[in-house]
Amino acid sequence: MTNRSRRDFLIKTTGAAGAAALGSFGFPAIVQAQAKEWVIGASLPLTGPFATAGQLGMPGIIDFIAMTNDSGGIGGKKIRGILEDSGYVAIKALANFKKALAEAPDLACYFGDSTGFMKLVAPELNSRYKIMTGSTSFASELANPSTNPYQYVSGPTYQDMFGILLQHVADKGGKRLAFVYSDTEFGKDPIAYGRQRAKELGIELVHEEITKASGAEVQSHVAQLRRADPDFILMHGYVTGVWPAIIATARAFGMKSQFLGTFWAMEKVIADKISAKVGDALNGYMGVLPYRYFYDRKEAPAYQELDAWNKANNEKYPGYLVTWYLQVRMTMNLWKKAMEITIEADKPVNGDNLMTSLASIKDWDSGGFFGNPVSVVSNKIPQGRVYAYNTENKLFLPKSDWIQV
Amino acid sequence: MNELLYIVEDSLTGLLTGGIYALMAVGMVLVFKATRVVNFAHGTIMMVGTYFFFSFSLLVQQLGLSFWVSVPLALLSTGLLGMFLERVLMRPLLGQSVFSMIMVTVALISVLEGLTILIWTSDAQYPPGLFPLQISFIWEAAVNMQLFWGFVIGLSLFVLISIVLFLTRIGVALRATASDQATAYSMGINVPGVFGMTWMVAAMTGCLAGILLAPLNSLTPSLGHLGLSVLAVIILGGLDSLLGTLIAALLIGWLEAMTGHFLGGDYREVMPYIVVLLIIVIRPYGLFGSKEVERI
Amino acid sequence: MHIGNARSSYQADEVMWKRPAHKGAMLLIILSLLILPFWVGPYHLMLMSQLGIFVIAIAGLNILTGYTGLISLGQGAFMGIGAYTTAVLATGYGFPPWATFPLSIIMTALIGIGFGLPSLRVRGLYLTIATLAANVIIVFAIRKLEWLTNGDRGINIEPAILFGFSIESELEKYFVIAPLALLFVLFSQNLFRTKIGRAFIAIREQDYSAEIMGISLIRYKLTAFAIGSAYAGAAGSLWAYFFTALTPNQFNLSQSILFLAALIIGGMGTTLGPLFGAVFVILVPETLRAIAGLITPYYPLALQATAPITEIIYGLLIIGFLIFEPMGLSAIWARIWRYIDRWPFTR
Amino acid sequence: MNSTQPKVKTNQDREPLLRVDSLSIAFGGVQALNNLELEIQSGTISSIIGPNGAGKTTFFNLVSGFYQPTGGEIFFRGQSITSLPGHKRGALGIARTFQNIALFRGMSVLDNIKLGAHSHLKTGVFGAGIYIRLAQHEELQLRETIEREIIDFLEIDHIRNAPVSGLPYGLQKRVELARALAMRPSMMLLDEPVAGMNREEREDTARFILDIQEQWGTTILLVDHDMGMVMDISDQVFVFNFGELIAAGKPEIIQSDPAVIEAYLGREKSDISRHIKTQ
Amino acid sequence: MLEIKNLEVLYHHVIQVLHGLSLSVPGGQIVALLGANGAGKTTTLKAISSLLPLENGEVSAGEIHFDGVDIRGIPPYELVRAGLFHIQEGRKVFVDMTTEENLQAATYALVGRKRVKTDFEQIYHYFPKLRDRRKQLAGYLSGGEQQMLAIGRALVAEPRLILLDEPSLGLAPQLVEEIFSIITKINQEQSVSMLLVEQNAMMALSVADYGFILENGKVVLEGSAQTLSEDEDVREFYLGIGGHEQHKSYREIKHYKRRKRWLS
Repeated sequence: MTNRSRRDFLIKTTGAAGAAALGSFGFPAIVQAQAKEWVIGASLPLTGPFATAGQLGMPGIIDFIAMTNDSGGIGGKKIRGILEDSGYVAIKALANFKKALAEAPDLACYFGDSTGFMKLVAPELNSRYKIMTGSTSFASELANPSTNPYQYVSGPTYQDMFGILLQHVADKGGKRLAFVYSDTEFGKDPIAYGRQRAKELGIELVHEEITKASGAEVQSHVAQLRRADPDFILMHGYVTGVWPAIIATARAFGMKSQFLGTFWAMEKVIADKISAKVGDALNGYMGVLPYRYFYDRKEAPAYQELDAWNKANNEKYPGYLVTWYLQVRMTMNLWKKAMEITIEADKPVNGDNLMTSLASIKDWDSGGFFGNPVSVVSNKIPQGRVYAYNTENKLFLPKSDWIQV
Repeated sequence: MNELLYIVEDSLTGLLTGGIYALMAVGMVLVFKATRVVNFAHGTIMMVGTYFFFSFSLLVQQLGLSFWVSVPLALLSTGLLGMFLERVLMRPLLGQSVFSMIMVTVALISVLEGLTILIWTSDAQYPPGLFPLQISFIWEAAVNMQLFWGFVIGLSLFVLISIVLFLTRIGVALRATASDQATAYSMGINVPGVFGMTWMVAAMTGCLAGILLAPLNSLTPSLGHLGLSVLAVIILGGLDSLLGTLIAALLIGWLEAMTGHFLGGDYREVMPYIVVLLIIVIRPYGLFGSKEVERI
Repeated sequence: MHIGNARSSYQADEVMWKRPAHKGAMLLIILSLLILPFWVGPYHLMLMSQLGIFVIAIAGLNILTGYTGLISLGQGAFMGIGAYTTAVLATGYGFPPWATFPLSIIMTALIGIGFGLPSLRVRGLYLTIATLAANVIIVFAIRKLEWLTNGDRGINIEPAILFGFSIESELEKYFVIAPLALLFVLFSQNLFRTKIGRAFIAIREQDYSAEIMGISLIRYKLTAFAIGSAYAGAAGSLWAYFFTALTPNQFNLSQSILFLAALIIGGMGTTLGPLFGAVFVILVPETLRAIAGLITPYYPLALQATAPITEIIYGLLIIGFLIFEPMGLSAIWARIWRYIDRWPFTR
Repeated sequence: MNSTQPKVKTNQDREPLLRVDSLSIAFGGVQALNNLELEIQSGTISSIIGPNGAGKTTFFNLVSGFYQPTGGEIFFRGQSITSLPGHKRGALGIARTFQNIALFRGMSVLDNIKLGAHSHLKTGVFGAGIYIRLAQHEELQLRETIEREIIDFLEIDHIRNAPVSGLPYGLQKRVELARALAMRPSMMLLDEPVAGMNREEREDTARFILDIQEQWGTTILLVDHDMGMVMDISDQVFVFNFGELIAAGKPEIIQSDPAVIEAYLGREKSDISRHIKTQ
Repeated sequence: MLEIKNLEVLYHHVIQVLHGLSLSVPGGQIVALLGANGAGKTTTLKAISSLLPLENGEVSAGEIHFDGVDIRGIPPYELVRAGLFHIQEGRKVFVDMTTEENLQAATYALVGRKRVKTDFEQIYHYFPKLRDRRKQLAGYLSGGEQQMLAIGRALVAEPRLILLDEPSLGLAPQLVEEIFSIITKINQEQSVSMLLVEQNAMMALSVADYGFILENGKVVLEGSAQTLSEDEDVREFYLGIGGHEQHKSYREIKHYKRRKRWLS
């Protein structure tokens, strides 16, 4: 696809969404429903505290649609996207969801922007809408086919990540542990599990520090941490802000603790940006990532394909795609896989069948996103790897092999 | 023993933070003194000023100049913004109810925050600190030198403003305006000019407070919300008393630190509001404010 | 035509809608509220239901702020109290809607009275700040009372069951919310035909003068807080059943500011103000989103600009109305009616 | 209106309607009223005169409950009302008008007058909101009473639905009088009822005041600078100067009191300084 | 020096206070403006000095000429700097500033005219009491001293016309005497014109050259101070002298009722 065609595509997808939004004031829903394409909806946090992740993640879904349509769509039908900004406000995302439904009652998939939205939409999803829904969230309770039969997680859950990291701490002989997390649903999700898991592993949880998701007063939080004097500090519930400042300040305070993090706060771009300001404070920062980093694409044909496509279509492509992009892309890839299985089995495309297909994925070669072939277990893919940031070569380097939870 | 040290350490940090709060609050107090309007958007103007600083710091870096050059540039542009806002939004409402003016400042929060997001996105930015992130020990208590210097600057500015206000002719004009607009007018004082100047100075002090705060909190469009908790400071200080504001700022800084110490960090942010509510119920005119006799 | 005055009894002069045109317009609106839902899709039905909830909350704020002059930045949090009361009673104790709804109203009214107490000592600016503080504190309390509210993780509520029907679809929800909204607006309107409403306005206009008339400022200010909060409680209870899931941040300060903005835009102290305001704050982002959809092809960043632009537009609208039309859309509406009334004689 | 007051003037030796006992108030160290003692008999028309700043309005504010005295007591019908909140004094039967018209500007004339009757209505919040039976009945009843007894009486029927803010000064004063009348008061405090009026309007107002007193036996206490009217219609005149009562008595006596002439005119350099409290 | 023609003033866009008021103040003279409370005297002064917008008032019609220049719409501080000083009713000193700071505030009136002066000897010459109290907060001055300060501020401003609103308000008679004698002195020595609003009509007419009497926002009578103080009506209504022979007593007014029924 050339720049020209990418532009045309954009006109078709989002432009249509706008026109439909205006048009839908005038026509009954029935008339609009006769679509000859797969419609996927998405809410992305393009504004609000996690805007950076949303803005850099959005191309993940746009490129997915373009690339899939370039190669003939799914089952012969093209995909149309209805994308909206949620501002990381769960209720706005819910409104977006219903709006997408009004426009396309046979929505094939929805992409949610947050743990909050996924929980908000779950009851109605179960009882009425029955649409396959993925999201940016790795919240633990979403990966539960009995309570959340239409939602899935495109990697391990936050609990799983905590499990991996705590195991690492135990292996390293860590005795004193502290949690630092944001006061959001996102931040609090795995904490109860973490407490219990630390106990089981014989690690003393010496301190818990709750902060704002952005713009927190780092100094005072670090003062508390310094007193607790933990060997390991596990941070969760952040994307671009707070966590780097906490590490930098802690280092300035002379703290030697090992910092650990989870998926969303492991982006190289952020780590580089901070390191340019504060030197090598972030050196050794460690966390779990379900995927490969994009620079590690030797054994990842899917990454090479993305690289090639972006080189051809995106004049601003810096040669690197952020982890958030990969997450969005993986979520869509899982849906596409489920679609293909369903269509191949010649079953009607609906939420129930898609979720059954998703659950049937076994030893799937993800093209290198995941290190090893993966299976969907309990609506999630419980695999991940421990990486640590290295300020010298500005890369997150693997510290473990691919771990199956 | 350790616990005592920690309390001392936290108290110190709290008081130092209070110095920066004082710098944030002084702008609100000045504007209130002169115009009887509590500027809810003061924190937001501070935030915008800090973004100015951030942008200028990138610019001067490209030009190969010292980043210190960006400080006066940021102060000046924020000052002009303050003056502009007064001219365009406040002046048309002169003589009308104070409620309208206050609501305009509330609305201004939305406008400025929206503009900031449009221009700089809501991504966290890390403008350079005026002072390096460095810890010193006073006795055994750790002190963040950024905070310390922030306190020193905040306090000196506070003193400077007090001197100007009480010992110069300009101060006389401002106090006259504060005391009675109509009479100040009939003394030949350019009252709208005083308003504009007050807004300018307030915006500049806000900008400076933001520059000092940003390395401690990182810079996001929500930095402005700190301005709302500074309401606690000015209410506690009695709205128009400079000395009261200074003491209240230190007190609130210290109380926040103690709340953080005893109840946990997440309780800090609600503490100023509880103080506000208590003050309003118990002593509405603050610690140092004067009660007005109503004329019928 | 409003030239002569040919009514023959005081009762006729005290009716709510004095002109046939008004009656007609009212009838038309009610009729369209009955027919419209079958025509529009579920998304617009959702907006209409949300509109109904907003109208109730803003009508409450109108009583408190518009009529009584007690400026509140806490209506969002009061709605939160109503919503959480309903959620806790319904999920924790299995209360049915016909019990949770009134209990939420009572609960919110009581807490509203509590936070209204500062109004006895202070007014104007101080009261605004006090309610702002109340908002922050209430939301914080909801978050911290995890054993009751499940904190930041939120509560899910089962659909309401009324007369054996489970109210689940947007249409069903609409037909519960819309009549209630109408009732609440009528109730508030009736208040202002009697001594209660007059006392509120008197307090706003000149509280010392009101006191001389024998109006107890304490009693009526607290009553205003109670009614205003009760409305917020009702709106919150409906909100809980409407969204079926609650998180504390749905009720933070920006919600309160939005309500106040809607009231200013719609027209404070006017009957139709809350309606106009609610329509406006719901339509602005919708329109912007539609426009963003249209220009995205030419300017791909439009999607992420809608939210900040919405903010800016709200802000500018409030400022614009305060400077140029302090009585809001209602004043424009009245001007249009006046023009129609005198039509053959004006220009 | 169904005033409880008898229509004949009460005996002079009975307990006065209003009595203040060594009433004092200071604002920030300045003594605005100092040990004031006065009595007002039921059914009379009394006036307070004195230069601006003499404490006349302050006295009204004390009687109607806006200010708390720093010393002394106020008795109404023999009962101390010193610490009674303002709205209860209104309900007891003390009505007043204000120097700088304090009407509810956003409301119509009718609603303003209806507000005066506030304490006589019983509607509760729920009754009001539903607006049936009692509430409706009461409102209609009130409307009728006001139309018949007040609007008609004060000749303001042509403006009853007009918003107050647009009315000329003189009419606003009259509406304020109507509102006070709707309270069915036993005592009315009128603060400068004819200020800013021309001779004709003054005559009207004077006539209304006399009629109110005559029809309902309402006790009237007024403050005004129009000596002509004050002297003509008052049964009793009190003269204030610098927060003190310097003279009291029948108009004829007051008119010739040198102290009064002195306080008001301050021209001749006689030894009037003994009356004046220099601060 | 000052010429007003057909002035009309509205408050809040609706309430009309002045109805076509016309008056003039010749140079070097003291002109008294008399009338009952609410007649519009203070409003007239505020209209001249452009202070009306602060109270949501506006001049809706008419002309105000100061030295032949139409001054409507000129901001108040510029009028002051042009030599038109308004001493407001109730003295309005800045209570939490010292005497000297109060005087200093008035030096803003000299901006653009001459070098701002720093010593206030001339003022202390007229009001020696103020010299003793110059470091004291103005709020603690007595009423008379405050009035002196208010006039002192006007002197600092070196105006050509002073609008003086109720200088005798709340002052003891001897003080009123003193204030008025200084006013006359200033008028003569500095050749400042004055427009004097005063309730104490007798006092006002004794110092004024000319007078206007206001009723309901209109001038109903004017003349030299001499003529006015001999006018029977003025003597009765404003000076409180003379009987009511010409007028019927208010008690004698006929009680007639125009029974009008709205519905019947």
